[in-house]
Amino acid sequence: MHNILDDYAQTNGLRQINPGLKLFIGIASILLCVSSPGPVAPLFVSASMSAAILVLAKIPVRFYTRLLLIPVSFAAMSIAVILFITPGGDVLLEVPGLPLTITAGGANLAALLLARVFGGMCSLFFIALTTPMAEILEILQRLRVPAVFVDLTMLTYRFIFILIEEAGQIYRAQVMRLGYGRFRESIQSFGMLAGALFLRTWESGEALILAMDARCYDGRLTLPGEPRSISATAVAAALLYLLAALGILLSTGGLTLI
Amino acid sequence: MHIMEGFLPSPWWEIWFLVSLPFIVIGLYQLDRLVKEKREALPLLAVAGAFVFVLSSLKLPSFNGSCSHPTGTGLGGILFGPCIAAVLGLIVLIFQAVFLAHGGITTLGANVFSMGIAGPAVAYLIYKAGTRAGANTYATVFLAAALADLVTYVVTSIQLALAFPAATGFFEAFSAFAAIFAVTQVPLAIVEGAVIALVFKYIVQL
Amino acid sequence: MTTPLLETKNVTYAYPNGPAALAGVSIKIAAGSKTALVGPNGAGKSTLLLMLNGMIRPDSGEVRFGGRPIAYDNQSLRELRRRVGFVFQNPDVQIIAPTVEADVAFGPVNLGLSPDAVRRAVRDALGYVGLQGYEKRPPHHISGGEKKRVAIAGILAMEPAVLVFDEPTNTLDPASSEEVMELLDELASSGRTVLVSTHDVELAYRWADSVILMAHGRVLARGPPEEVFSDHALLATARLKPPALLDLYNELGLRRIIDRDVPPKSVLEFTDRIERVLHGHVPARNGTGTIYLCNADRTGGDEVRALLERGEVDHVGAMGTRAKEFANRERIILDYTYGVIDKCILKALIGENSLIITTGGMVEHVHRRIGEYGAESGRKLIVTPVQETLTPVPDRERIPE
Amino acid sequence: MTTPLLETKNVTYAYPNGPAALAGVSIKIAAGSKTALVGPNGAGKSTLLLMLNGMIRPDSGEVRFGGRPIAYDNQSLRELRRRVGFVFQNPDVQIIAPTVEADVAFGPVNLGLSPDAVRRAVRDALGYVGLQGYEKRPPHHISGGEKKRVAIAGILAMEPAVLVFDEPTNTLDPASSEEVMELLDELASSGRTVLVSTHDVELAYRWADSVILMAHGRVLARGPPEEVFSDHALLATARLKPPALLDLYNELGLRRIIDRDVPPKSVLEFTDRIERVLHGHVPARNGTGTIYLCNADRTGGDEVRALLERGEVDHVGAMGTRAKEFANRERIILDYTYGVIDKCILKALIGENSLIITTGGMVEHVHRRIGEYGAESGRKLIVTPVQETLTPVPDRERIPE
Repeated sequence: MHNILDDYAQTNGLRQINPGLKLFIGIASILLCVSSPGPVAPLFVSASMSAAILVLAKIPVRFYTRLLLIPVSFAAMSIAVILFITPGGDVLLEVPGLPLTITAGGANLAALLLARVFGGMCSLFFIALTTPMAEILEILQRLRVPAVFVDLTMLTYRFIFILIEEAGQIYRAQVMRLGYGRFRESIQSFGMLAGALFLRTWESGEALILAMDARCYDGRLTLPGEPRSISATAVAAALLYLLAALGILLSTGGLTLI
Repeated sequence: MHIMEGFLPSPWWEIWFLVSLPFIVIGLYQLDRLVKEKREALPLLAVAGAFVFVLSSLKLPSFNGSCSHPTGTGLGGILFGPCIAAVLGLIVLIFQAVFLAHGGITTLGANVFSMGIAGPAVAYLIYKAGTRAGANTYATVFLAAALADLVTYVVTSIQLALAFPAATGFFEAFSAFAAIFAVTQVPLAIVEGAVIALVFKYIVQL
Repeated sequence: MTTPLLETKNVTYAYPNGPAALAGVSIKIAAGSKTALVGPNGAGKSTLLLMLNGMIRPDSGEVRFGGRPIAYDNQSLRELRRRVGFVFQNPDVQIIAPTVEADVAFGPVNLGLSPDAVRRAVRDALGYVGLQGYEKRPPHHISGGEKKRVAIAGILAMEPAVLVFDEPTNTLDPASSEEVMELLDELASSGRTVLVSTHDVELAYRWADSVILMAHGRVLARGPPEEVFSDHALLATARLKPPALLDLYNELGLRRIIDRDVPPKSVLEFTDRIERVLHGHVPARNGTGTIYLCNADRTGGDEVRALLERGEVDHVGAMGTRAKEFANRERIILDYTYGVIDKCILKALIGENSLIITTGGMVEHVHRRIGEYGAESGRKLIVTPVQETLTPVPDRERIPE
Repeated sequence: MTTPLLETKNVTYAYPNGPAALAGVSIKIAAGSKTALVGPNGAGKSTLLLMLNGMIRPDSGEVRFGGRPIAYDNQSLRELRRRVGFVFQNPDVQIIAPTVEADVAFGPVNLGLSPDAVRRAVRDALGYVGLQGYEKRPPHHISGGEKKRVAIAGILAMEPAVLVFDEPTNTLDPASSEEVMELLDELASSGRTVLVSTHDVELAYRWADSVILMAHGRVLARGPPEEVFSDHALLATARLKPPALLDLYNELGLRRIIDRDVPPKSVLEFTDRIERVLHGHVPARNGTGTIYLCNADRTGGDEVRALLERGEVDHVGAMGTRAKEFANRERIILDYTYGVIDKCILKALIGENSLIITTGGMVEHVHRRIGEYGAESGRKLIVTPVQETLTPVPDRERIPE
């Protein structure tokens, strides 16, 4: 809850780089990872994205390592399933007494997926940690995404932070009065928190209507988009990097673990 | 239950985008009309979206992360209709991906379908059925919330099984995914049902 | 020196992705003291307070309670939080149960008290803050000042030894602020340790017996309020203003109009000081008025009404929530609801009679304050207790509105 | 009498399932005035303010703007709200957009201005409140005082004729409060009509030229602050406290120590009054200090730095956000950031030199204030403008942090 990536995006070392370029690099990297037939290219992407995040964007190492653990729990479970159910190739391991076998095909697929998830997540982190949401919205607006969608996302953004602050305070107040002690009380406390938050949400909504009306709301919520300069070196570096990744993808496509 | 970035291979992530797209398009169309008619709908939907996001980012007791938005957006579904709820789900999922690293961009289509469309639809149907049958409100809410959660994870399991079928076919893969997620998801669904029922009770009391 | 009840030793803290909030802070809170932590917004006051009951763990340094460093396992933290109660700045985040009663019960229930004990704790706490009859009300339908009192009751119900208040009067209007500060005085006079954070220098000046001045995550000064607040340069560093009376006093001192020794804390003291400058001494006056003093716990309404009907009283003031309730119940119209003692002394000095209604330990406090004033100023003030009924009046239920 | 700019005639209002919030209120706000609506929480202040730009429609009675009753169709309401800007008490309620810049642009965009005009309006408004360089910041990353200024900029960008502030300094610390009040002074001195609601009597006493006292949905009194706030009975009805200086003044008057005529508004005036009582007149002093006055819009940093380096200035104060920014940019350490003129006069009287940095219309204001003081007190005060550079300094960009 205290790890909203956007907070880091506001102050990171790549803050001044054109947001469109950052978004382009991130999404292109993701697509490269998802379509890579072998694990090497995604691993290259995750290494270079992590390097960019840590060295260029100057995100604290401790924070970034904790971040990397988020996908692990999902990946561990799902990849375990794939490891056991995927057929093909030699049997590598049999669990005695259980109908569970790991085949070379399963191992290869699991390794590939793991690489893709890490490559994809690192690219996603790159976008999230270097590009503030407001700038992403600005790009969506320029790409002619329906205005009602951008407006709704924009208003949601603002209220996420207001409600998170409130939720955090309510939670703290409950803990100070010894809430969340045993399991039953935890559920009870959490229910109260959610209920109070709902009520607060409703009040915020009504206050928001009032505030918008007071400022002559006429159905327009545009961001003041100005054409941003884009440095030729940055574009060249980005293209070079993506070409390198593509090259690795093509040359190592057939490569498997086993 | 978010599918992580990079997990769904082609063509499955594209397929799920195509499946979710009509709901989103219709939702956007309806939303546009609604906002033009009633300007106050926009701020209310925005705070509802923020609420769902914040609730899902809080740690449920003894579990790490929850996915309360099937029910959260289900609530949106009751108020504004299922397609608008899908748009709300999409927005929440984008924020979860970019703010919390839950989910991803290519998997957005699949996640929107399981959490923004299937889950809320179930919550919506059970709630409607329950109130029509005159069942106990809290029981109905509990059931709607818990089942919406379960449906979400069943759909996720289907999505994964389709993408990664086992040697003996889709059903074996599905049961494998469903079984392993059940360990975490069934208790979560029950807790979530209980919490949402409590919230409902709380709101009614006020 | 005795061990302070609460103590921090060189604590530091930085929020994730933020600059240092506390850069080495050491404070000591003596048992039974009334301490104000004063500083501008962003000085680190709230962070420091949250450390005192273990909500925030310092990056370095330690927090001690009762002389022992606090432990951060669950059991110790629960024990600590029961002893060190924390009242939030915004009651809306603290009061979240659907009724006042359910909210005050939240702490006691979590303590695992029996249903009977919970009920008793709730009744006592609501009685203390003067909110009997509010049990079934939903908290969002009561006024800001009442919400604050519910929040305080919710903490009192856990019977903490230390009460920590974060900006207790923020957003309250002057009368509600005074009521809350009076409640804090009552709590302190009943032996609890009270710690308040505030950026309101006037409030700290009048209320606290010890002040800790903070800015930029550091302690700038500590000591008695009149000392700390006389240092204008220090206050300017902390982006605070000196209290108006103290400022005037210091200016008069700079122009050598009055001698600078002990600065006056109230309009009453200030008036005397200026009078002394003018006449060389405080002139004796003939016919000072009488101050009647009534203990609402021990006196029936009849005695007070009789006194008022005789027309001997020009002004009536009540101190403390129970006293105000008593006045309300007996339909006595109050002229003063805050700063009561000083106002009644001022009236006595110009020959008018007044009645102070109060309760419990505050009775003693009134005697002491008036006695001290008399001794200092050399004026004779007459305090006449209103006749007490022989049998103590049983606790009466508040008439539900 | 000229037509008041804004006027309510016997308006009443009750919230759904609530008691009457306004029970017949008639007020008049003259163009260009600085009016404070004073009363306790729940007096109906906010309700009344919300009526002035049509956010609430009275149950009966009418609201007039520029002499004409306001209409409640959409088009008229938008027009009215553009002219009567409303700054909410809690900036979190008012700030809508994900960046400071986008938020300030909200009003202008909805007014249908061209992109260029929007950009200009945003730049000017942010410059006015001293927040250049904050354009891209998200609102949840700035301090409370800064949020308030963003909220004000969002309204200023629509160029309203009247600015209505609901509790402008609530929850702000003293320095931020002073900054906001100074901003309000600047706005008023540039010809805008400013109306604030507050329960802070001290603030209203010093700031307003006209006060409307409200309680229980009614107007209790209106007039100049020193008159309204001298009536203790009235203030007690409204559950308010008199301002500390006024209270002291009235007590001294009651004891016949000083004559009661025009009450002093500041420590400076009060000191003079007491001096006059003591000596029969304000004593002439030798060697009063010089007050240097610098217009930050017209003076370069070099001239100011040269002056400071010559060691002729003992104290430096800055008035207004742009002046403070100038000082910040030139790395000039400020001794005074609020109540600057009075403090510098006080210093001049004890023979010390000071420098006031300010901008725009405030320069004139400083001259006037010091001139008035000199005329009233019979003391000669020397104001020396700091040499202006011949060509005006172009608007400089704030150095990004």
